[in-house]
Amino acid sequence: MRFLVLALVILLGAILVWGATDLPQRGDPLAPAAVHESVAVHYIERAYAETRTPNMVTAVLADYRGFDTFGEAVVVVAAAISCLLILPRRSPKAEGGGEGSRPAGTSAGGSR
Amino acid sequence: MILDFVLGRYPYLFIALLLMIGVHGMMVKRNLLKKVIGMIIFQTALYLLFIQGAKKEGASIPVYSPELGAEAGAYMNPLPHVLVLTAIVVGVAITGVAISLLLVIYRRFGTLDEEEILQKMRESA
Amino acid sequence: MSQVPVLIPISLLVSALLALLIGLRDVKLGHRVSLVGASVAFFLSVAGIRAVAGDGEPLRYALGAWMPPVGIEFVLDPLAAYMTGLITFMGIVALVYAPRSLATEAPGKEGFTYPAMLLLLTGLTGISLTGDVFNLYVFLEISAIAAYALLATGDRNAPVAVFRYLLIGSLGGGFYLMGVAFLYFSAGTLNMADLQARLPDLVENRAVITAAAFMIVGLGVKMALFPMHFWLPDAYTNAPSAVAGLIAPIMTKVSAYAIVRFFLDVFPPGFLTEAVPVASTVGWLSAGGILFGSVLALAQQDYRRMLAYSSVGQIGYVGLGIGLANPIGLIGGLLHILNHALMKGCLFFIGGAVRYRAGVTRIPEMRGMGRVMPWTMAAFVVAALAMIGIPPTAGFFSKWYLILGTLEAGNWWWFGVIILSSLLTAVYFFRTVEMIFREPEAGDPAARLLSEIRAGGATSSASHEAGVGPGPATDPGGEPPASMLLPILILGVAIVAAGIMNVVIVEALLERAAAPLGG
Amino acid sequence: MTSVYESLFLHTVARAIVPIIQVFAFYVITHGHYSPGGGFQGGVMLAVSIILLRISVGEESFERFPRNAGIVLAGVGALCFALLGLAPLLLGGSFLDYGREFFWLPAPTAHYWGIFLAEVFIGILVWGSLMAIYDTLAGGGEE
Repeated sequence: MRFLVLALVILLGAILVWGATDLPQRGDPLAPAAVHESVAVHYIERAYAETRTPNMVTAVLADYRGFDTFGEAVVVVAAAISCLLILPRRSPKAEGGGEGSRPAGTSAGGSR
Repeated sequence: MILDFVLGRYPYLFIALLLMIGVHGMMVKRNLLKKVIGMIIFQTALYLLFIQGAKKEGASIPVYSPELGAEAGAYMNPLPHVLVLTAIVVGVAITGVAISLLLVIYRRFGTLDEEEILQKMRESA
Repeated sequence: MSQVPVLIPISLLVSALLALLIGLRDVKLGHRVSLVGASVAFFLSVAGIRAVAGDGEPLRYALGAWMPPVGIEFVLDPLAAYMTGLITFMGIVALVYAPRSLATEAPGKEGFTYPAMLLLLTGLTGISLTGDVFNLYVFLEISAIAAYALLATGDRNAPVAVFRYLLIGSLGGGFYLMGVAFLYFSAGTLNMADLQARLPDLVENRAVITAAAFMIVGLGVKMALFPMHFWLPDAYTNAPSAVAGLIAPIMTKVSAYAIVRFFLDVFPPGFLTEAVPVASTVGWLSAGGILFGSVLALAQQDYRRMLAYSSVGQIGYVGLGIGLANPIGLIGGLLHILNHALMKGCLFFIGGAVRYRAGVTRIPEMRGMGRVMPWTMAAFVVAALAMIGIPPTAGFFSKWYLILGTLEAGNWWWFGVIILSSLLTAVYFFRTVEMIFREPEAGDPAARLLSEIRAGGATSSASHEAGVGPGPATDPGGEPPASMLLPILILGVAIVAAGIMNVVIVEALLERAAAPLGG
Repeated sequence: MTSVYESLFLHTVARAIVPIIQVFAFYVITHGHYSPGGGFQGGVMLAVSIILLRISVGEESFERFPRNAGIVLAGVGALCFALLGLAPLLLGGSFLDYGREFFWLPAPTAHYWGIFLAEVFIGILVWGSLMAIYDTLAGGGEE
């Protein structure tokens, strides 16, 4: 079983390297991603003009592709809800405002 | 051919290596926490894959500065950085949920070793 | 009207957040808020369907007022409208069903279950609507995280099954993301329409071929395509019935829809059939999955595990539709998304009703339940007939289109697989139907319930199985409470209605979607 | 689960550091425009400051930041972000269209403030979510 997994994983790596042979060279200024006039070039040339934000990454992150970041925010809230759902919490009602109903005594090293 | 490949596309070798380590760790390790660590390595390989494509020869960081002006060749491509930020947040969220699951599993079965857990599940079924 | 595409996911999200905050104080009010949110989203989806059905132009919506490919766009075309309508409908039905069922199966967690359900719907509608490959990954992960949480609230073994699902799911998501990276670095854009314009002259590019392979594998994992399906049975078996009734019908289908979206709208027409033999591999794997799922379902004693394995089989039909790569076959696969969603939702809810009333999930222990809850089991018969594919139920028509597709493609092997699996499905469903309507013997839970009905006309709900908490007060008759029975009956009627109206659905929504394949 | 050390040294140092971390976190959130930073990194720092309090001080930290406050903060932050996105719809723009939303400002400045608000809401949201996750992980309910 372990050998099969190893072989599968090496095959995966080989496919990735095989595919990478047609990707642009490292740092190539004429790479497709760098010269695409209405995506990367638009962000670089127009970000400051359109949003007055020097940091282009923030401009793209919050404005051009703001919906991605909105989706991210939903992902973070979904993760918070998941943890609350997975872990057995003391139900909110039983605990009141959450003043920590743990034993009040601050005995040394009173870890739970 | 090999030399030009290595010189021009060495990042992909490291990415493939990281990927292999991560996936192998996820599949083979018996301790569930080690599987999560394998998953984190796998995700790191993905971040590296995105970031390495942003570099442009002789371009500065994608923060506008009046001297360089708004000229495409002067700055790196900002888009991969944005995608990596999103991917990192998603990765953190998934790791958070995975560790909560591990906590519940540890409390219920007293162990994080996959074989023992399967054994206990079979007994109680 | 032009705001509809974005308002569908956002109305679900806002109601999820409101239900979350309100749910901290008053869970019942939180449930009502989530119901309102799901209904608003369903109403918007129906409006969207009416806007684009027939020959209406797809609604393109640029987010942040940035025209694509600079910004992200939503595309509400007939196929997306069909999916959002189905997702929001199943969402409402599951939300109506959830409260009483969760009270016995996952007590104390309702306050967070409703927001998680709505977030799942937000993610799935987002996937259906988005026209941006990276945005699709974000929504894929939203629905995945919500699904992990929902499935983990089930029985004792649920967290272990969900942990395995999480590992494999995040591996699948990672593969999809690698595909996005390869596509971006070779084409320079993330917008689907822009990709479709740029990919034809990149067909020989190895990076694009690898990107297609990684994406299909990633989405195949999320779709539980045959060799990558082993996370599904345990995850669905240990889940609460209300959650399984929401996730099983639509979650894997949306990943299949994403593959179809890539098939039709991103990669050049011949690319996924000749250059990269994706269609035939998906087809053959699905054929294997259909047989595997049907055979395994036959061998199960636990009702929910039987349904889970049958889900693996049924998603194979959708995969077969993709594999056939001709208009008729694809229409059959897409129609099966709707049909199977209705059937599987109904069956899981029925399982929940039996568990609510008698606390049992193994088929032998369900002997004679047909006499205890006649209406519920009538819906079971309708769903069983639909699963087998007997007219006029919906199941028949999607299989019929698929069979026409195999004939047109001249693929006798897949034709045989469809027929054989229908027979296998007939066997394991008739066996269950016969078990349910047989006279209950002395020791059966059904016998106890029947005697209670005859004696006091009221039965206490199930409380002996460890996983099932103390059911609420007794309620009249053997049927599950109205809030559980109504969704079951609605789905039963919908199965027949979808069958009768399948021609309308196909002509209005699916025909134009599959047209590019014909060309 | 959270072990509370009763050492005076830890208390005083924690009390001294936490405000500094929070001020720096606000700086990171608000300076996403000029330097690498933004809502996510700032939100994490805010959460870290409260977690430092939880670990070092324990009981009193619950008065300042009760157990339920995390998920409430996350929900409120996400709702504000959703409303920020929905506001332009009322004025005829599309979702998250900052130009239409602050119509009284010239377009670039409107987008500038739109991004600023988005970063602030993300900061609150990430702060609340991470606190909610930490409180449930470390809060520990019995099994």
